[in-house]
Parts: sequence; structure tokens; C-alpha cells
Amino acid sequence: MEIGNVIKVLFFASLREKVGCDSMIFSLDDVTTVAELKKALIKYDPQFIPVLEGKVLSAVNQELVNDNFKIPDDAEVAFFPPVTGG
Amino acid sequence: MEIGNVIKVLFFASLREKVGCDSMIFSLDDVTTVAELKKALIKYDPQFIPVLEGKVLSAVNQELVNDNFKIPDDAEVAFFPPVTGG
Amino acid sequence: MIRVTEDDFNVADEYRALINDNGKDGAVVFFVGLVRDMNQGSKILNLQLEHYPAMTEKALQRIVEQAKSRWQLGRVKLIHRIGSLSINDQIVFVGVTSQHREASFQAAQFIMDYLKTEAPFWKKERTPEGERWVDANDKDTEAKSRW
Amino acid sequence: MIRVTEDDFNVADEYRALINDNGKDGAVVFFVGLVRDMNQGSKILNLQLEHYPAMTEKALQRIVEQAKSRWQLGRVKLIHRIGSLSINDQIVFVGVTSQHREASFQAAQFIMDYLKTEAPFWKKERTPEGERWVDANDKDTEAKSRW
Repeated sequence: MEIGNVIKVLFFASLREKVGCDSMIFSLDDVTTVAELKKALIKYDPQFIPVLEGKVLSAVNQELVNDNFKIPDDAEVAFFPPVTGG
Repeated sequence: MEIGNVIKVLFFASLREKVGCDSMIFSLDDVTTVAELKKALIKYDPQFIPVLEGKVLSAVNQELVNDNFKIPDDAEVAFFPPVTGG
Repeated sequence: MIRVTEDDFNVADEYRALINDNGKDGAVVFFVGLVRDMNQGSKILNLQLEHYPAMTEKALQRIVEQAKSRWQLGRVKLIHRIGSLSINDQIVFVGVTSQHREASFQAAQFIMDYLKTEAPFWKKERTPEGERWVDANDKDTEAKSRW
Repeated sequence: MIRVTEDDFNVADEYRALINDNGKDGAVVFFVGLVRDMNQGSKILNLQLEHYPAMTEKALQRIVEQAKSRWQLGRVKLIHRIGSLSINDQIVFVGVTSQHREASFQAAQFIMDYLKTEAPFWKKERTPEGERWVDANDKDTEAKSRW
């Protein structure tokens, strides 16, 4: 199997607890945007539905992005709830 | 001479230096407002013209007031330039 | 709550007094005003702060009370120095606590804007060219008008 | 300029670092955020601050740089704690200096508003009823929208 776009996916705070895991590696050729990654994760396991729907923030390579952001190869993608620091 | 409305007049900062005096006592029966006190001072000594015209703040009994404020008996009236604390 | 003094103040002590046994407030905002080395284009050597003693505390008290009636504040401390001050000396301290930060930020600015336009203090600067009274700043009058 | 740490910070030391040899700035504004004893209707016993280590400093750096590009600032210091915190513990410090007070007040508020909505920190509170993640506050999103 040829490995195309390898993406590291991280989860933080309540999302990490819901997923039960803080980091996963995916190899997903058809994924180009954050929205598509969410869809692919949900297709891969419907348990992601309550995790990824609703108010979820996304960061790609440690920068906040929106759903239309194109994910580069070897990216680190993070999903997390609205932040509550300060 | 009957003493009517006795007013203590104070000057601060650049006004005090222009007048050359920080405090005066006036007995002025016809004076009822701050504007009238200014006029009376100028009539008494035209040297008050450059002191009291222009940007001058007034306080009566230690409260900022405007020119129409009625001065009570035995009041302490202060004239000073715009403040520059802080 | 209000102090008008020739003595310097200690920011760490003031901070401690604002937060000690104060579990309900999550926000502390302080402002410190210092003597700058330049003003209105001239080098400043030092300055003299004159005030109107009978009026000063009354005016500051009123400003703090207005702030307390506008925002839900925990503790408020306001210190203003008078007399002779050198470059980098502390002039004024405003410290405000509140449950959430918005009230503290607003109140500290309100207090400074009013202090700058209503409290009877006057600065006289000594520059290499001689002494001069500091001119009031139109920006301060504008700043006050927002409240 | 930025510090993310489990250790406590000392406000007096931070203040000194902001004003030492800084004759050109006449204004210092600081904000300190503390752990409150109540939140969203519950008594708080303590809290845990999680963050996204690879992103945190980058996010804070960007916020400070944005503030510096908007206002003429002297020095800026931003400290945020992570890990386990108790009631009344210090969580966050923002200190800003500038020539005149307006810039410091604006920048300190800007930094806090952005930190509250963009920096990857999450609070988990322990209450008598159990643990819970703190909900983000809509007021913070509103506060950011003014800039």
C-alpha cells in the first residue's frame, strides 16, 4: 500500500477524553481540507460524530484554521473545544 | 461697614504665580455667581484679566463648578488652570 | 482606599492588599504612571507636583465612588504622589479588582481619565531651558468624554 | 516576552523588569488573572490547566506581535501558567508599558481578549460535585470582536 498524505491528528481537553486518545496517525489520500478530514474520521468511526460536530476548533501545524483550510502533507492537525485559558 | 458675603478666593499653580498670592478674602455683596465674582475681581484690579480669562477651572467649597454656580456665604472659591496630575 | 502622599508607594504591597483573602475576584488591573524623561519635546530633569489639599482627597473619593457605582468592583486603591519627583519615579497607582476582567479594565481607565481632568494636581517641570507648568492635554478631555 | 510555565510568577519582579531603565515610558498597565473560589454557580476546589505545548507559545507570540503592530508599546510581558492550580493562585500576567496610558490599556485588553479566544488552554475544575471542563464564555468572543 502506498502511503499518501500522512496526517497526525491530536485531540485536546474534553475532545481527548471523548476520543479516549490524544494522538492518531492517518494516511488519507482523498483528504484535502479540514472539513474532509472530519468527514473521513466520521466515516472511519461513527464515534467521531459527537466529537467533531458542534463547536470544535481546528489547528493545522499549530495555527488556528477554518474548515476550508487545505491540509498540507505531513501536517499536524489538532481538534479541540473552544479555549478557556486566562 | 457691614460685612455681607465673605468669600475666600484661592489660586493654584500658574494662576497663583500670576496673581502672586495664593489666597485673598473678599466681601462682595452683589456677587452671587462665579461669573460675577470673576467680573468683580477684574473690576477691582484689571491685573486679573489675564488670570481669569481663558481656560480657568473653578471650584466652590472644593467641588468643580461652572460659571453659573451660585456661591453660598462664607464659601471657599478656587481658580486654577486645567489640571495635569496622573 | 485613597492616599495622597509625598512618600513613594510599593506596587508589590499594594498588589498583596488587593488580592489577600479575596477568593471571589478573578481579575486585578493596575495602572502605574511614572515620570518620563521627555515631555512635549523637552528633556525633563525633575518635576514638582502641586495640589489643592482641601479638595484633592474629596475629588479622588468622588471619582472612585462613581466608578464603583458603574461597575461591580471588589477592591479599589488609588494613590497619588505630590511634591518633588525625579525621572522614573512613580506618580500614581490605580488598582482595581473584580470578578471578571472587563469591569476592572473599564474602571481603571475611567478613574485615570477622570483623575486627569478633575483632580486638582498640577505638574511643574524643570527642563534644561528652565521651569514650566505642564499644559493640560486635549486627549485627556477626549478620553473622558467616552464615559 | 512570553512564558508558559508550571511555576508561579512574582508580580513585583515582573513590574521591576518592565520599568527598570525605562525612562521613556510613562505608563504601565498590568493584568493578573487569579483562580476564583466560585465559577458558573459552583464552589471551586482547584483546577487543572491543560494546553497544546507545540502551539501555545506560538499563539501567544502572535497575539503579542499583533498588539505591538497596532499600538506603540515599550515592553510587553505575558506569562501563563499550566498544571494544577488552587484558589487565589495566579494564572496569567500581562504587563505592558508605553509612553502614554491609552496604548498600554488598549494593548493589555487586546492581549487578554485574544488569549481568551485563541490560545490553546483549557481549564478543568474540581468542584464538590465532581470534575468538569470549563465552558468557553460568549462574552470573550464578543470582547474580541471590538478590535
